[in-house]
Amino acid sequence: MPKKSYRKAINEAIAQEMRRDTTVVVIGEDVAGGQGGTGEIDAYGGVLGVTKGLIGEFGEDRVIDTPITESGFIGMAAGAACTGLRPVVELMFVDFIGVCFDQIFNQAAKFRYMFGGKARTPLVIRSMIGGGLRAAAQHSQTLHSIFTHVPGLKVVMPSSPYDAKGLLIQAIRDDDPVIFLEHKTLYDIEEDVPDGSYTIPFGEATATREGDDVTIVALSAMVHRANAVADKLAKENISVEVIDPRTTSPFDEHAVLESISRTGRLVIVDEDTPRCSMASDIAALAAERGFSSLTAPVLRVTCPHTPVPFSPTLEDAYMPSAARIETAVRQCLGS
Amino acid sequence: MPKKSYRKAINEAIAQEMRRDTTVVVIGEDVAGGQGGTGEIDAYGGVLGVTKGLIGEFGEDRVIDTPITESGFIGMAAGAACTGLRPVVELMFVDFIGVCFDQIFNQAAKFRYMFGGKARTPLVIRSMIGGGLRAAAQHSQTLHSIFTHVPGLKVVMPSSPYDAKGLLIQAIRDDDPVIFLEHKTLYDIEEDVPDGSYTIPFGEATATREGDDVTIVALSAMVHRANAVADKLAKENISVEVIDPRTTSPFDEHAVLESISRTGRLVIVDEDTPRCSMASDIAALAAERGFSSLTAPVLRVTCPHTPVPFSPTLEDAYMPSAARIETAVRQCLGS
Amino acid sequence: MQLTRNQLLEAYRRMKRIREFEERVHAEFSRGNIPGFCHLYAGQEASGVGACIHLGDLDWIASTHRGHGHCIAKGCEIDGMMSEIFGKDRGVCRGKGGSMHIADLSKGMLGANAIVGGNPPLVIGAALSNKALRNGKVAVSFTGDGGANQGTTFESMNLAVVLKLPAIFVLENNGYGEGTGFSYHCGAKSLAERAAAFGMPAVTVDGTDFFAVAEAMRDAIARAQAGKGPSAIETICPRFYGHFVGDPQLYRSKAEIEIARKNDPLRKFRERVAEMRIVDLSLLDVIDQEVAQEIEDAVIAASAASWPDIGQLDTDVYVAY
Amino acid sequence: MQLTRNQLLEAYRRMKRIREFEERVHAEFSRGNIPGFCHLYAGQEASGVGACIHLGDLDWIASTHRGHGHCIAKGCEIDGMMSEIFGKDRGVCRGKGGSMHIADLSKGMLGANAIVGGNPPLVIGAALSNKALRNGKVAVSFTGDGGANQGTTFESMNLAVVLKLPAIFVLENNGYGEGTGFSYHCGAKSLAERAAAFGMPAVTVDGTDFFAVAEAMRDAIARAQAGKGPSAIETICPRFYGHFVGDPQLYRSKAEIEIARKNDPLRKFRERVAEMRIVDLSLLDVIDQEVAQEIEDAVIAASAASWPDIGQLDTDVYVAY
Ligand SMILES: Cc1ncc(C[n+]2csc(CCOP(=O)(O)OP(=O)(O)O)c2C)c(N)n1
Ligand SMILES: Cc1ncc(C[n+]2csc(CCOP(=O)(O)OP(=O)(O)O)c2C)c(N)n1
Ligand SMILES: [Mg+2]
Ligand SMILES: [Mg+2]
Repeated sequence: MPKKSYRKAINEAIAQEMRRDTTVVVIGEDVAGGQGGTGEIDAYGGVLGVTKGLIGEFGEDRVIDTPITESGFIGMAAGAACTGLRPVVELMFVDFIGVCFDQIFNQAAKFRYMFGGKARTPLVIRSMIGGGLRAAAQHSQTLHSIFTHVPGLKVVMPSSPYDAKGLLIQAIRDDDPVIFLEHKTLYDIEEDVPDGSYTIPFGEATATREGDDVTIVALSAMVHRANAVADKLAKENISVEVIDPRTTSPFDEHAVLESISRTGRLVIVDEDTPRCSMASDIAALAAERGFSSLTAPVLRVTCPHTPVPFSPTLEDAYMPSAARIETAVRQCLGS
Repeated sequence: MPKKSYRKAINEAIAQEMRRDTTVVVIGEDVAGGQGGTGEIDAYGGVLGVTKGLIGEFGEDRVIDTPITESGFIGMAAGAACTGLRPVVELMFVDFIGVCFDQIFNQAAKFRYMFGGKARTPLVIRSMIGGGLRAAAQHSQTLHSIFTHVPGLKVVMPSSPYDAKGLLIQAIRDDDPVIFLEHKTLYDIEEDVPDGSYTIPFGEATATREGDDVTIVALSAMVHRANAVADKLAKENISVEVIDPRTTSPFDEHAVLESISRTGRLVIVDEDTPRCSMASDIAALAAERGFSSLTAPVLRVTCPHTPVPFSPTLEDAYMPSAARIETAVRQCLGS
Repeated sequence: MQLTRNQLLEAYRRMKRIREFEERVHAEFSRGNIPGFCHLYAGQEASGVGACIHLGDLDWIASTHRGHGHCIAKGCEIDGMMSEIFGKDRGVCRGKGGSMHIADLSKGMLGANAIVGGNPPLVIGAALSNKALRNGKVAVSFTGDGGANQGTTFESMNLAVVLKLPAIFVLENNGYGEGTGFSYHCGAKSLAERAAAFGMPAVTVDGTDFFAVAEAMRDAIARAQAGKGPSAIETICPRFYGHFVGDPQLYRSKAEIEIARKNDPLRKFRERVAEMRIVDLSLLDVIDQEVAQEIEDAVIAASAASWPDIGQLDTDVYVAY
Repeated sequence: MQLTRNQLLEAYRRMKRIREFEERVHAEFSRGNIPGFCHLYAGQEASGVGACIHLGDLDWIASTHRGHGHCIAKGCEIDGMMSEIFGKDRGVCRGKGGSMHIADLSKGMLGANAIVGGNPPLVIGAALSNKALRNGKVAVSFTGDGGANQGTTFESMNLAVVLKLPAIFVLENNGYGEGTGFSYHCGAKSLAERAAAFGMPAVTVDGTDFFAVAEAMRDAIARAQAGKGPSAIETICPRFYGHFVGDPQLYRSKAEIEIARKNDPLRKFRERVAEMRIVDLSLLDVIDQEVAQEIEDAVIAASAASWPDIGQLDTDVYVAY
């Protein structure tokens, strides 16, 4: 199977769906780039090149560059979604939800319920999350807990190119609003990704490592750090299971409960601030419905309750590190 | 001591601080009302009359009506806060954060950190929360978990007139941005409230009922439902402790951990949707740092993962009821 | 302008329906039969009906918190609307939405909206769909003078011009946003002048004159269908009642309210058609009786109807989860 | 217009500082000495310095992601700025903010802002403070042509007019929002025309001409101080570099970039003062050398400086928690 990057897998998923279904359109700031300029069209193809080439194949009626006006175009995508199109709209950095949140959480997410089941809103909002690029407080957040909190939204956080393609195709075919969160440090990782189109259902976790001593639930980029820790500890015969939920809403509760029923120990790794986070949400699930399985405190490895700092030394300390994950695992093993 | 309503207590807190400190200003939509009309000024005094009379005493330079433009005037209040004023700005219904969230969570909340400690933002954002008025999906939410998630914000949820006055005076004197959430069903409840000014520190929970069998942590309007359940079960010699954290950020972790160290059982009552909620947050605290105390699963009594329905029968079923709270308490008692 | 006799009769029927509907909602609300908040459209009928008279089910509109009139103008069934406002299971939104969220997509009605400034982005989205589907249909946003100051409205105007969308912004200026007057809350001379600066044709018309609104709409629709993009129409149309049912209206004078009521759009319509001698007024009297009966039937059905079953609390959140 | 000889020398010093600072940041970034993203202001110096020349430390400004120039124009220390951009503990924000969040409130600089359209509401807040404190000071928002389409900018303009705030909107039109051109992203003829429709005086000036900007600013300040409210000034000022350091700029032609560089605001300034015969050009050459040295010193200090201590990760979140 051909190796493809996370970026390429996402681009391919969109292109294949656009070929399959003419109602799929791409909307966002510089998703092509160059409109109104003296140079080339498709000058960017998205700031990080994820949508590059789409305008060439599908034209400017289906790859629509917008002014910098997120409430306007995210809301436009939501309105288009319940009137005949299947927009894949890009919110460049997730940190920008502040200027368009109403159109997402009060409008798109609630139409179906408020209208008594009469609306369908097949909308995909793609957005970049996460730290690591020294992009500072307003360009490095994850904010997935906020979307997960909102009924009516589905939230997807692929950690690998293979999952990214399958989950995005699923998202585009899905009839509900889907928040698709791409971690900006993953775009260049590569793995085998089929050329053909395939879907991965929402709400199905995957175990990236299997083990019996401790369960780690990790999200998005954190899955890779958790895997590294699992591999390291395996050499000491500490058997760590790593679960990647892949979607936080719907969330695969069964997979987590089943794993802790075997391990009795849970560590959650979440690149987010701790309060009212996914880390808390998963810990609460364990304390409520997995309580009888638990043999040790549920430990959360998260970012601190602070904005994301700019300076590299501070940002590195901000992110959940392999070292902190390992410490947590050892702690709940009582070693 | 004179009996005062929650509404009156809030009005009095603002008026007393405005007398004490000329930099305190009130900003919002129809906080007076009547500007540009052919009738009276102070026609509303806030849609529910909470700021009534302030413009009469302090004039329109300090009680500022705005157009319907929340990003504009909430951001204006944030900018004024770090340049010499202490604004008390009203976001009429908390459901409207969607149109102004950036100015709250990326701007006001992050100034101090991004600027290396050089900014102070003494801002109070007052807002109405909660269900019960049949106001439907866009006028009945609580959303306190979203604010609590954000580093740099403080979040206050008074459940009584006495607390409302003391916490609001504290909020106005506080040098950090404070989200002050008033539950719309509490405005008319009355209790003894001193005429003089007093403050209640943030991060200090209060026990509204004391007991040894089960700990209930309840927020805002839910405190009253929890108290009712505690009183009912007391007749059966089931001793329930009810803890009202009063502020969710900072949060009095010690009070909860201390209580469950005695009871071993925890029920959390939170008028909010369940995912990544305060209910989850408190349960996670117990599972992590109170684990050794726990003798039963931590139970959460929340709203379902749905928008708030309009129809009275559905909204009543949506809210955490005394019956559901009682069932949860009995369940963790194994009875 | 080319309105057929039947269109005029239908226009009158819808204006009358709105008036009677709102008067009855006012009464039922005051009797405690309607939960929540209601914002009445009485006095503004000519704006909504004038704007919708040229539209069909495939044209889209979206409304505000003051949505009853727009729904009726667009052809929604008042039976389902009344039951919805009562919170009953047979309501058009099964009782889940209520007055501020009435919607009927099968009639091209994208919903009332309880967020001021909430609908313009959605409407340009509907316009984008129409443009993509090349169906020659338009999308209309109803926005109040207060909502016209909201950033979402401005962003949508610019975006509609940039993408040449078949969108029409009907800016209903009733002089107040809640209790705050236009002369205070808006720094521009008029909503039309400000909209024009965004790069679209914009006019101000008498929103109590059905014919003036309908004519302005015809031009806006023609422009949209020609692929030239959006237009804005500011309609001056004071409301008869307060901001919400129960509003003491301390912010406006009795005199002002009287003037508004003198400018009754239904009376004006009758006078105008009488002059034009196209329809016999007795036909309008018949419509009056028919409408009164419809409303009565809708209220009886709503009152008798059952509440939603608790089992519906967690349905309709997702198509599939 | 009444600019003293010393003001002119200071204006040149600040423009030169900006130019040299940005050229050096470009070089250091390319060498890998600067983390994150940097957006350079080179080519737009006359806009920022012209706007700030009449301002003191008690007047407020707030900036965008392209903030270095505005900071320097307002008088911030380049030493602390350079260290901040390097991410060092001695940076003006202790390394916590970086290029997109440089702020120095003691100099009346409310911060760069990484949210497009983020600053206008904050700026009118600073204007509200000045109005309340009756100190005769103003507050200035720098907003790009892209940011001028953001709802927050429109809302702030209307609010400033409504409340008659001493605010000034400097709309820096460099022709692009990232890689999207003005003729595409803005439906209005000009930013000034659209701003005027909000009810304030608005002019378009050559943003590469320091004198034109300074003169427009003088009028805007006078109006603000007279309690008449805000003004808008659109400054046309193409950037020399790409949107961010490393941008291949495929969206604009080589020819266009050359024209921009031909219109070098510093060269224009030198020519103009030469004509005016107020300052001897040799004085400007001295400034050039002084500035070069300042920058060199700032980079040496920044390079040598230590990183923030990990202990600072969770400080400065709250005044007290
Ligand atoms: C974002 C938002 N802000 C404030 C409100 C509260 N509110 C409801 S209606 C209204 C006034 C709207 O005025 P206008 O747009 O002129 O419409 P009208 O009521 O006059 O029809 C306000 C402030 C809201 N629902 N949403
Ligand atoms: C709300 C928001 N949307 C998008 C971005 C990404 N972004 C950063 S700068 C920029 C272009 C801004 O253009 P303009 O306002 O003209 O300023 P210029 O870069 O030309 O100085 C964009 C789209 C952002 N930072 N914030
Ligand atoms: Mg109005
Ligand atoms: Mg620009």
